[in-house]
Amino acid sequence: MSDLTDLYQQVILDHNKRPRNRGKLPTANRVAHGDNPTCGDQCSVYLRLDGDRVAEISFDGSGCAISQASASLMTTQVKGKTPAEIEALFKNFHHIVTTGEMPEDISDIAAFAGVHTFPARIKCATLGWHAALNALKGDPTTVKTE
Amino acid sequence: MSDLTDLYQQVILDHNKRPRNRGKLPTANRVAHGDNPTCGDQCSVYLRLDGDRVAEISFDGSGCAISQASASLMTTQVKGKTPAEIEALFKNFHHIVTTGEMPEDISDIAAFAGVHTFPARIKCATLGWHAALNALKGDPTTVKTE
Amino acid sequence: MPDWNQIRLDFPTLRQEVNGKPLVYLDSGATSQKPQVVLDSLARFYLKDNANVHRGIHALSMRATDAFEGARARTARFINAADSAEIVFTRGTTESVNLVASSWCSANLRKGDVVLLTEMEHHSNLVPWQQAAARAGATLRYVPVVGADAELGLDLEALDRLLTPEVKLFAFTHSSNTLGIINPAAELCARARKVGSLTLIDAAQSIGHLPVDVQALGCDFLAFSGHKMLGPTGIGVLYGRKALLDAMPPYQTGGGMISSVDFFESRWKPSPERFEAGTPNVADAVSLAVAMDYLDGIGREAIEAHDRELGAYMMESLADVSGIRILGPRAGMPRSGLVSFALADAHAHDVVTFADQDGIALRGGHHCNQPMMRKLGLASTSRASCYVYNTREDIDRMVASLRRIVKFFSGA
Amino acid sequence: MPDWNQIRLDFPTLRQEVNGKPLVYLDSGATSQKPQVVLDSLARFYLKDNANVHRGIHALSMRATDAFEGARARTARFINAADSAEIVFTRGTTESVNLVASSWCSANLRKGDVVLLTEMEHHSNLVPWQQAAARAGATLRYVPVVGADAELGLDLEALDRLLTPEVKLFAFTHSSNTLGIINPAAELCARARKVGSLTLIDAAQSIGHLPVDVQALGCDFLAFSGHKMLGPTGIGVLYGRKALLDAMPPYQTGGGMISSVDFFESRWKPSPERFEAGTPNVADAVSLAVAMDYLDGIGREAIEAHDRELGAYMMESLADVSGIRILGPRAGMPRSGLVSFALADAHAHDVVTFADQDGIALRGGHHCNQPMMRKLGLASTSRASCYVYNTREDIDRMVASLRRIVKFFSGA
Ligand SMILES: Cc1ncc(COP(=O)(O)O)c(C=O)c1O
Ligand SMILES: Cc1ncc(COP(=O)(O)O)c(C=O)c1O
Repeated sequence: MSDLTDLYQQVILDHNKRPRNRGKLPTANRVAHGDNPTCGDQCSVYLRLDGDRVAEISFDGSGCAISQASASLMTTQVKGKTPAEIEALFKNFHHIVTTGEMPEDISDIAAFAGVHTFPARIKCATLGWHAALNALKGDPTTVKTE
Repeated sequence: MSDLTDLYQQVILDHNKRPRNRGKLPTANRVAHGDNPTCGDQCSVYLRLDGDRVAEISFDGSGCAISQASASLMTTQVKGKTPAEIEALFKNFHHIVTTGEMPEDISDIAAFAGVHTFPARIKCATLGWHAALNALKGDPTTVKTE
Repeated sequence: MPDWNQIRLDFPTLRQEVNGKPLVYLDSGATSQKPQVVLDSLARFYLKDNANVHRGIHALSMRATDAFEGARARTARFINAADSAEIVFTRGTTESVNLVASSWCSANLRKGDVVLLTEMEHHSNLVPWQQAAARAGATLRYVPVVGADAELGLDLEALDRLLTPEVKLFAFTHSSNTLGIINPAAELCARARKVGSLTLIDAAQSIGHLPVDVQALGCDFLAFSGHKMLGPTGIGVLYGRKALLDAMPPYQTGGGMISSVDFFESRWKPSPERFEAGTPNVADAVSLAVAMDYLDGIGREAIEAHDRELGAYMMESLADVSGIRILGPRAGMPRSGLVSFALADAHAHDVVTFADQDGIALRGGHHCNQPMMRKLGLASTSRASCYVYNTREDIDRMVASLRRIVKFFSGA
Repeated sequence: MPDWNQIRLDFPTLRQEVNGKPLVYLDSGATSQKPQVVLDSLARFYLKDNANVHRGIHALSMRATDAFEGARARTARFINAADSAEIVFTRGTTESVNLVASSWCSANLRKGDVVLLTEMEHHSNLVPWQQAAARAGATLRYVPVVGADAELGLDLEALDRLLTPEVKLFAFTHSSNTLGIINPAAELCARARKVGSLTLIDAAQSIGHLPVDVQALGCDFLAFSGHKMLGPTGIGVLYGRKALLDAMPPYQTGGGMISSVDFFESRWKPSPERFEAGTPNVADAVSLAVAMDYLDGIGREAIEAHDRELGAYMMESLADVSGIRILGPRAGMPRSGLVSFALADAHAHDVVTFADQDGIALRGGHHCNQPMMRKLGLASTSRASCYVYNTREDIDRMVASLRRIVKFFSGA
């Protein structure tokens, strides 16, 4: 059970239950859709790029607690950042979920460190991030995490 | 070695070396061709049906000692017989090569009794017979023993 | 009555711990575990008889050919085919369906024709027909599933409307891998025959679970996989009526299926060789036959009863799990030993991860039934599927785990 | 230098008597025997990790997926592919060729185009192209073999004439299963590339016998079977360059290869999944990777040298068998460990039956090379083919048996 509580940390359960920035964003000027054909998880990311910063962002979709919480948390992290900063954030996040290593400046995304012992769930954790990155690239096609 | 000398009886070696009725038959009014796609053995049977008797018969082709000797011996047995008699002869022959049981009135075809311990070779032994039966049916298509 | 606790001991794979708990394997709908006799038969083939088949006359090659053709004859007996030549070995159900959708359809399906399917088909008995229909200019029709949870199965009344003379082939699953429904296959075949349509039964989920008799069912084709019926991976079967198979063009071509080859044209052997190009999967075919012996040793009626009993027990035990939505037949209605369900509080993937920590193997996802799941408003479900080695205790452990999951997620 | 006598002990199948004599297995060109580690790996997979792949997240299913994808990565390393996604698991060489002849040709081969083959192709690398060409309205051309016994191999001068811009694909065997010739594959690929033609190498006979590096060879596709390289039956590989595979339409369709399915249309995953519909042959893929480990443990250069040495020794020992006609390279010319021959006095099938009584496994027939055999004026030959477990003693026993056969039949 200890592995499970590592995986489903309070932060994750909370974002899963009470997702932030959920829903379509009427003012979005970028959108991308991601899905995981293996399990049917889906995630759309809507964002408004203002100059070179993400002014607003939201997500939509359905899926497991990991994918939904990760997308929700992602939106809170990404807002106000530049694409380059977001790339760096994702790199950091990807490192956490694949290695379990904590970043130096502990933040909410460290809650995802438990994912690394569940390799099959890594693609759940990265689904929303991939969609966001693709939205930034101005590539409106569906992203897959598989 | 005893199984081998049972298989390759003197009669068979002799018919293989000095096949009877070999070659095309210019006067034939029935012909059929048989082959064994597995090994490439081939046998054409030419015959002249006169009334309801086989007046003349020959065979042609290439293949192993068993198939060539059997076709050769077959021509000597079939000549002068009616289709019904030939069917009966074949039944007898088939029984010998599949069971090894000798017929009551020992004849040359009993030499093929040794084939039954080499089941993969039964189709060699019956190739010429099948072609002959098909020729009698007036069916000029290729027969396969597989 | 077979001693199911004794039978379970025949499956060495089940004697292991997963995450510190004894394994409870409830994923036989995906693939089954193998009894020791099947593993022994694989080893025995390679140790004693391993050789290429058909084209050889040395001792090992003859033994391998006998074993392979013996497996074909055993398979014919297993499904009561009239003739061994009606048994084509394939990689599995998917390849069997593709073979028919490619070969039979290319010779017989024309513009304006219809292929009839059901909404509960597995992608493997659906996508190949989309492709074949597109190639031929034919169209697809679907027999709907009835009920918010598909609990009433196929809409048999709609069948009369759907089964028009344009329908050239009706392909349907015998037993659903998501709903736990067993379709009235003989009736479906009879009704199709009346309008002159051929039938293909996807028996992937039924073949190892209940008696399957192709002559009694009256089907024209039947497809199944070895790995779901205690046999090895990589081997499956297409049954086809001899007259149909012999009239069909080849599927794959190459060694073993030809009667003669020239640089610029070739001729084919009759079925079944016509459809088995290249070196076949000899060892796995031979071991599949051993799985058939093992299943018949238990008795397929007994297995069917065991499945039904475990299915009913699952329905009973799951009924009061909070927020559960179960697909397929309601409690009290007949069903197989397979139940799929959604929980209001936990997504299927979280359920499966959670159960796995308790040593319980479940499956979560769309189960290759995307279109039907979409119709039912679901992206995924969790699924528990039973077989000869499962017991009530396995189900008790699963249900206890599910209750903990619900508590964990709803409490958060 | 590997200790070949020690290696032989790894093959338990060889420790048996046939017709009262210790088995001498000289039929590896048809299929190889398996080392104990491969059999162990099959058993271990079923005992520990057996589950369906890809779609599951319980422990066994993750382990099975890791093992299967690990086998894919191992295969990529074995042939030095740039990317694991370039490895598609199939049933064997025949299916691999059919996949390209069906999928790639349907999208790329047009009326007036040419597929170039060689006269020494196995039916499995010939008939699929006849079918594809007929579908497309394309034509076939053949690189001739030179010499009354094809002893000079392919006519490389004719290549310039044959390799015109109409040639869209050149498919040829790396190592002939009848002639014992090894073709200059890298040169053939380079010359094809110059006229813009893609290349497919049939590596069925070479893959387990010499180093195969797809990047050094410069081929676009490469096909091989597991069962001829110490692996199990039922598994094989298609290598294809990623850009080509990703642009090709699916071959078989169904579960596992889709990205989304609707009732009336579907979308596909990228390669390699796109080409692996249905449950793959997981156990055999995993064991194939173990066979690769075993081969690399010996060293493929060492195996190539061993083959060449046994091939040369056969040529030497057979030279004065009376009435013998040997196909392929003359004594002193390089060749593989495979020799096929015809005896003036005894037909191939009689030779094989006779040798079998001496416990020696040979193959007789057209070796799925009918058109070339016809050109050489032969219906069949006898063939002896060596592998890692064969020794000079095996060849001595075969030659002694052949001398007895000649005596028996010529004396009669
Ligand atoms: C040169 C060659 N190509 C293709 C094949 C076909 O291989 P498989 O029967 O394993 O598909 C073989 C062996 O039979 C072969 O020797
Ligand atoms: C109903 C049904 N049909 C077809 C298939 C496909 O079988 P396979 O993957 O063995 O080809 C499955 C299993 O995955 C199934 O459950």
